[in-house]
Amino acid sequence: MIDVELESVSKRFARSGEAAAVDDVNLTIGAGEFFTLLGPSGCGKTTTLRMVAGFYFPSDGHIRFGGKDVTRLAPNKRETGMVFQNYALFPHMTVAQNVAYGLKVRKVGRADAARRVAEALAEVHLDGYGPRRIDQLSGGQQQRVALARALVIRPRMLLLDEPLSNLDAKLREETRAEIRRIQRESGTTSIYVTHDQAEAMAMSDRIAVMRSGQVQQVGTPREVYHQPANAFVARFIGRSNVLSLPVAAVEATRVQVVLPGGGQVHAGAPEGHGLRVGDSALVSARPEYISVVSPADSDAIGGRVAAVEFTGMTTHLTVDVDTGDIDTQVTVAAVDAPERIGVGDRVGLRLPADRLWVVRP
Amino acid sequence: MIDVELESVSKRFARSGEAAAVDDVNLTIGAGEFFTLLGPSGCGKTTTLRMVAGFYFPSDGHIRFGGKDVTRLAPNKRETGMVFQNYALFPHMTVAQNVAYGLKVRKVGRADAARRVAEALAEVHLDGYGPRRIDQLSGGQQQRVALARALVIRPRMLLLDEPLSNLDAKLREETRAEIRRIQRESGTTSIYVTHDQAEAMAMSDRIAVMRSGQVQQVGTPREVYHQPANAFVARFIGRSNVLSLPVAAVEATRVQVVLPGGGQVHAGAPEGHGLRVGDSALVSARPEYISVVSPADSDAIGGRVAAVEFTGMTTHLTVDVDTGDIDTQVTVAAVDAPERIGVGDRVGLRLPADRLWVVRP
Amino acid sequence: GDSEDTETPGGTTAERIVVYSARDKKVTDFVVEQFVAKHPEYQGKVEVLNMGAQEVLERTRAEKANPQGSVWWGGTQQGLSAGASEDLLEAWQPSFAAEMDARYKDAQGRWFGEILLPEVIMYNNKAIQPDQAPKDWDDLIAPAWKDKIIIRDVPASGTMRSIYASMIQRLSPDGSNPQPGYDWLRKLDANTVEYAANPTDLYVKMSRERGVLSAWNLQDILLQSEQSNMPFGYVMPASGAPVLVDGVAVIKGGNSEGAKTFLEFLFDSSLRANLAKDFFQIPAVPISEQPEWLANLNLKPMDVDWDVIAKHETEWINHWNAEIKNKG
Amino acid sequence: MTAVPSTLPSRWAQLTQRLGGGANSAWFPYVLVAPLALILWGYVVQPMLATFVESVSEDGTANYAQFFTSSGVARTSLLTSLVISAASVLLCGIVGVAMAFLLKRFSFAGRRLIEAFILVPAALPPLIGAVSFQLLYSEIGILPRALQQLFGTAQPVLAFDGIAGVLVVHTFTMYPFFYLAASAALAGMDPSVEEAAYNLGAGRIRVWRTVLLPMLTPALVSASLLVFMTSLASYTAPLLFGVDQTMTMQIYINRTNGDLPMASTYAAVLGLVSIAFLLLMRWYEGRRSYLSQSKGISARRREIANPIGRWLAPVASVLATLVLLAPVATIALVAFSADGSWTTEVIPSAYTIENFVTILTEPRAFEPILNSLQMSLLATAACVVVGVLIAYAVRRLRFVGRSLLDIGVMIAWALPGTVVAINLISAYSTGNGFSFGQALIGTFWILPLAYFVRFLPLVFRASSASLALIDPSLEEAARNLGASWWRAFLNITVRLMLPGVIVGALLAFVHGVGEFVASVLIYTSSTVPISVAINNRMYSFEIGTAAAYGMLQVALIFVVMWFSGRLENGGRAASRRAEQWTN
Ligand SMILES: Nc1ncnc2c1ncn2[C@@H]1O[C@H](COP(=O)(O)OP(=O)(O)OP(=O)(O)O)[C@@H](O)[C@H]1O
Ligand SMILES: Nc1ncnc2c1ncn2[C@@H]1O[C@H](COP(=O)(O)OP(=O)(O)OP(=O)(O)O)[C@@H](O)[C@H]1O
Ligand SMILES: [Mg+2]
Ligand SMILES: [Mg+2]
Repeated sequence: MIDVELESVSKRFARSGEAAAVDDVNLTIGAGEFFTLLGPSGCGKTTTLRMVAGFYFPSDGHIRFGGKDVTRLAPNKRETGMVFQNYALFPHMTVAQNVAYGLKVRKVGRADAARRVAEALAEVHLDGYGPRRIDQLSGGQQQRVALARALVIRPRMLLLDEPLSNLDAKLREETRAEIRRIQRESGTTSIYVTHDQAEAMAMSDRIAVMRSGQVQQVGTPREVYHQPANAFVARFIGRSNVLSLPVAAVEATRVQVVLPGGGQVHAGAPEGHGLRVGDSALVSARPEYISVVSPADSDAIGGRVAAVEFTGMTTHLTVDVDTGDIDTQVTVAAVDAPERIGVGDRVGLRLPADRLWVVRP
Repeated sequence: MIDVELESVSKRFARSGEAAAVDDVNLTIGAGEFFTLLGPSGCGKTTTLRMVAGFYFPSDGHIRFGGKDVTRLAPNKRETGMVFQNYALFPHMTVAQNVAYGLKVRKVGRADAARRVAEALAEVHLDGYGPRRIDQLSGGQQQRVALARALVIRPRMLLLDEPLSNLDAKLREETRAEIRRIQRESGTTSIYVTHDQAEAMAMSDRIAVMRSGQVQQVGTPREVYHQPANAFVARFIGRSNVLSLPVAAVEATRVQVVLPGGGQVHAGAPEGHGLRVGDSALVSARPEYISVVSPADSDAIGGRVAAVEFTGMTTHLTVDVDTGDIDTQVTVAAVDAPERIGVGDRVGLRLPADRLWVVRP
Repeated sequence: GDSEDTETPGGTTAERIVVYSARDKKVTDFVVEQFVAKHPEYQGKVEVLNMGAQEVLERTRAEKANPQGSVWWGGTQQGLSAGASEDLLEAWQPSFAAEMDARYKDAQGRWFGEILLPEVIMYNNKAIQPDQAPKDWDDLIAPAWKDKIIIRDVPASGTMRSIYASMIQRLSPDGSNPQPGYDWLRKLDANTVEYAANPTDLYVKMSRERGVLSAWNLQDILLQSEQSNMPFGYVMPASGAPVLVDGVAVIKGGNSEGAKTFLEFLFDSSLRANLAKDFFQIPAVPISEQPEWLANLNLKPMDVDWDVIAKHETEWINHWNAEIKNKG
Repeated sequence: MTAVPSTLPSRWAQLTQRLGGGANSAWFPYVLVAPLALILWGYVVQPMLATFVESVSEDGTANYAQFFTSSGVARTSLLTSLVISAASVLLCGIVGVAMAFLLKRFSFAGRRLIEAFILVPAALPPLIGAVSFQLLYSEIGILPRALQQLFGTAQPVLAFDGIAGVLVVHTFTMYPFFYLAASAALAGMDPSVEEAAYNLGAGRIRVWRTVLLPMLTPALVSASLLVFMTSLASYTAPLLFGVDQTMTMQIYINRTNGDLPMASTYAAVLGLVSIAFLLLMRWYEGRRSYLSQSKGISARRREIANPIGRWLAPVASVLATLVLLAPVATIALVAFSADGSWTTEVIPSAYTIENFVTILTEPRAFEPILNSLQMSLLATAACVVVGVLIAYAVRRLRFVGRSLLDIGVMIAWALPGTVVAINLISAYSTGNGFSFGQALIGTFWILPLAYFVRFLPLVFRASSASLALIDPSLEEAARNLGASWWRAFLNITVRLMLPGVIVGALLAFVHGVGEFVASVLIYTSSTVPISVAINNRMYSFEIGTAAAYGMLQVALIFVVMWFSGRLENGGRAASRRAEQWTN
């Protein structure tokens, strides 16, 4: 069942003579689905969310909830619970009063409301902070109050605009599990905006990748990760090396490309890719699938390590590949004795045959 | 050379009868060092930074810059450039005016200032946004203006309070490289607050891990990752399994512990660990070092997969270990055919001999 | 509020009388008390609203469409004439009209003079000995009195306008050549240290010796010195005092029956006598028993042609205001 | 059942949905504004237009031509009025903002003392208040005479006179407009923005000039408007200090002359000048309207001690307190002095409580006080309801005619009270649609109505300035949580505006209690306001009893201020209590 539908929705801000902030967006979100908007800063995620919540009217297009046109429905009739990117907490209320506001509006009894507020605060690890003034909280604590305030009313639809951006990894993980649990239990349709790709991957049923107000790709996490629609998506979701390689042979759903070292390898391709032999194909190769081998290895691409970055679990190597002018970046799992390799070392890289994917420009 | 020194600094907020927000913190930060404060939400990072910037006076203790006591020096005399957690942009100025403010204060010539503003905006990928009003920017764009405003004045010291929290991974990476470049070139001492552990690992010279206002450990990224001082640090930095295992033999810098399956393995330990045979030691085991083997394997710990989480590069398995009541969580590199393992499958886990570390409680 | 008294069910038929008064509250309270004693049917039905003379005119004028007041009590000849010409006042012939000098009433009976206000020289008797006080108007412009005179500001005060106009008319009986009068006023202005904003201000400043001489009406001088311990004395100018008429009228469209009853009472001769005795009023209608001060007054009226003044007053005062004030 | 009942509810639902939830739709502003506009049209604009018609009734625009001839009184008066008004704005701005800054941003010995008395000037009864200034600072005043005695000079020393005297009175009585607006705005401002400026190296003065003042723009604009218009329409001060070439004095003089068209012309010009100034300020503010863009809510800054002024501060506070209290003390002095005992002496020579006995033993002594209290409270309540709604409409909603609405409200403030009262009398001496067919003249209602019309601008401006600082996303958050527009408006927006609204209401109340020029034309014997009672005493030169009444009025206003202070602190007290639980 379709719960939310955006039909050719656009939003142009009156006085900025520039391109539309949201440009002809079509999306359908199923009931109970956890849907994520992903995209670079300023691509129109917040604007889209605010139109769904009813704070902006689309310049064009329609928004439907369960088939009913709500394009111009008042925000308080939409039964959405929103976490604002800037929190929008009520400064004149305590933490508990902030969280209780939606319950009060819904005429929930006093005792019941108190219990639910306490529960919601516990869910975001703010037990005991109820009587505090908002300005006596740290940034992350304020963000959690905003989250609790939206969750406590168990809305029909959750709109979350980077609700965890100011939390530490540990808490973020716990909180996102909590959000997911609540969402699943109540079957709440959710639209989620995040910058954290790992978060988007871990939580979402489907992801829409946006860029400059336009939707680039909609798909499950695995689809957008492994079969990005275009070079932008490939590069934006996780790290990816997008190499331009000559096509040696074509099939319906894969092509054979020529590697810098001269070897050939198969790469998956979307149906109707339209490539022909001799064309140059853009091939996406995820760093974690590229293995570091001896530079002497015959079918490996040789290169020199330009940078080593330790990130805890993995170490990122940036390798300047000998042949061609492409910078290839490689991720090596930390268990592979990362301290062995340093800047300036020569390494060999091997591209995985079954993990390459042809993308549109 | 020591550039910043915090000596027994505490901060209690007048009216909140609670524990101090910052509690007897001692830190020394070298000139040109990139120092990171890491810790859970509400642990006192912002409060510490604000004391360094001069917006709070410590309730106790002293702050010195290059040996000079600045505990009560006016903020505008400290020559620090701060990115506020809440941005604190001047709403009555355009983007360019915001960025130019510090230059104007420093009486930089008109043409020179305009050039530097344009450069700074380019550095944060906001070219062309100069004449915009602040309320016409997205959240991430505002954050970048705040960053540009602090960077453009090339301050003697940079104080960055989660300056990248609202940026997407791609931009965050580029921007942090930019910050690092500027910081290195000008040798600016920097104190950085972040929630992103990967970011902290990748950027920092040293990291201080805080908890409830107290410093838990100060060390290089590798130190805090591989040799966490206590269970809190181990769990907070990256994911870690902290297992309580009986001690079978002790040496000066390592102990032998008994695994749930009955096997024994060596674990590194800090000098003066004080453990004796028969004691129960807390051992930290990083998920990415635990390998998944056949459940039939003799020296492996058996268990059942409780959850599988796809995060792009890696897949996280949560495994309920058979023996004992400890939940052990395991990370498997995505290249290891993640789709093979599902919830409910039985797996065997092997702990790495040389990657275990004994932590204090 | 006692508006509930206005409709006593099945009781007397007397209607409420609303009096707009520019008289002192003490006077009005005194008179109303006497009035209801004599006309008990009006017990609690006489409402006196005290305000300035100018406000009475403003209010009556504004309420023309639906008059709220019945009696206009206290106003200069000019104010009352303005009201009459704007058709705000009712014409009638009261019993006392016959005894009244024609100069003191409207020919069509729309207003009647109640009291006479001789304008005299006032001085601070603590600062100036009676024998050293100026004896006549022309003494006021002597250089000796430089910065000793204080004048209630002219344009906004009916009294002062009349005095100043009289001074001009005195030197140009037909009003055709105001210049000698202007010159005289310029000299007076030179001696004037300050213009007071209102009577209160004048009294305060006189008593505190900001200035020690003024031109003012006799009644108020006597009231202040007798009742408020003010150090004020007066001189009846040798060349005569301009005598202003302060009058009463019935407001058209109000409760005219009640108004007429009230005004008839106001001219009751024993009341006149009491008012003369206690409030230093000089009745416009002669009374039989004069109090001592009145008998000894030997009032010398200046011969003023009010018609000439009525024609030129605005022009003269505007000229004074624009060209003479503070320029002497 | 027929089809009617089944379709009715749905139509009804549609209608209620439109009315209740349509706050976003393009026509919502008009639904909200239409009744307000009607009220303004009926009670304010229409009567004002009548004034204009009157001004051209006799000789067309000839009267207006006088304002362009160089020698005329008209032009001089206009210029004098403008100069006085501009100077008053400047002086009040400096004093008021400096006071707000000192009291809200610093803690020093004696701060509480000044804070307790800072609003005393606002409580001064207009008539007797002006006299008290005269008794303090003019040629006959206590201060110059005391200095004269001290130095043995021939003339009083440091006496204020003429325009300088007017400016002293204006500064003293009107700086609360600036003080209140600026301190409400300072309290509502995100302190981290200020911190950011310091962090970038700006010194205190620079931060003021480049960050704080611009951020205070809405508050300053609002205060400037009120002060400018109050000065323009000010009557008593020029009167007492003998500055008669001002617009208001000319209006009075021309009315005395019987030249009604000319008087109306002056009134109309006064209105036009005010409108011009209003438009100028709107334009200026519009270019600088902003909203705090910070994320989350940052902590209020702790007040810090200024090291330099630490010793100076207590002395200065005592001095300031003396200055603040001097006029009230003067009134008290008069109230307690025996008649005629105070002539050339610096202070009275004999004292008595006779004046208080007199007014308190009078049969209806308290009636004027109760009347004023009742009528001002009524008017203030109406001002709050209408003023807040109009402020919201003008600031937050986009609709055609926003400026007109703004002008409509403010115009009543710009015109002299006499003119407003006369307009009201002409409009309501017979019944009309806006009074439900009743003639309001002669009833109780005309006075509260006059106060409402006159003092609506005070509430409107103050509310509007504080609304300018409130992030609209808070209202959005409330709506998102299911609150209807009304509910969100009432318990988020209005609650956050409250400091400003209270300030406005307080000013409206105080002015209502002191109002004289309009009241005297429309009061009835059952609605004698305290100002008329005072004036009657003044008129008969019972200055002592007048002062005694004045003291009662000061006391009344103080009680109300104290209550409103508690009201304002209510929210804060609640959270303070909340804090105690956490201990
Ligand atoms: N003005 C204040 N009054 C009282 N308590 C405060 C105040 N500001 C902060 N605190 C408390 O002090 C503690 C530390 O706050 P701080 O802002 O330093 O945290 P933080 O480490 O920056 O957290 P976050 O990552 O969430 O921003 C928190 O528990 C917070 O609730
Ligand atoms: N009120 C406004 N007026 C004009 N332009 C605006 C306004 N609000 C947003 N924009 C512009 O519209 C674009 C989309 O903004 P939006 O806030 O939707 O971005 P976003 O995807 O949420 O970004 P972020 O991740 O940085 O929050 C941005 O380029 C922004 O500058
Ligand atoms: Mg956004
Ligand atoms: Mg913080």
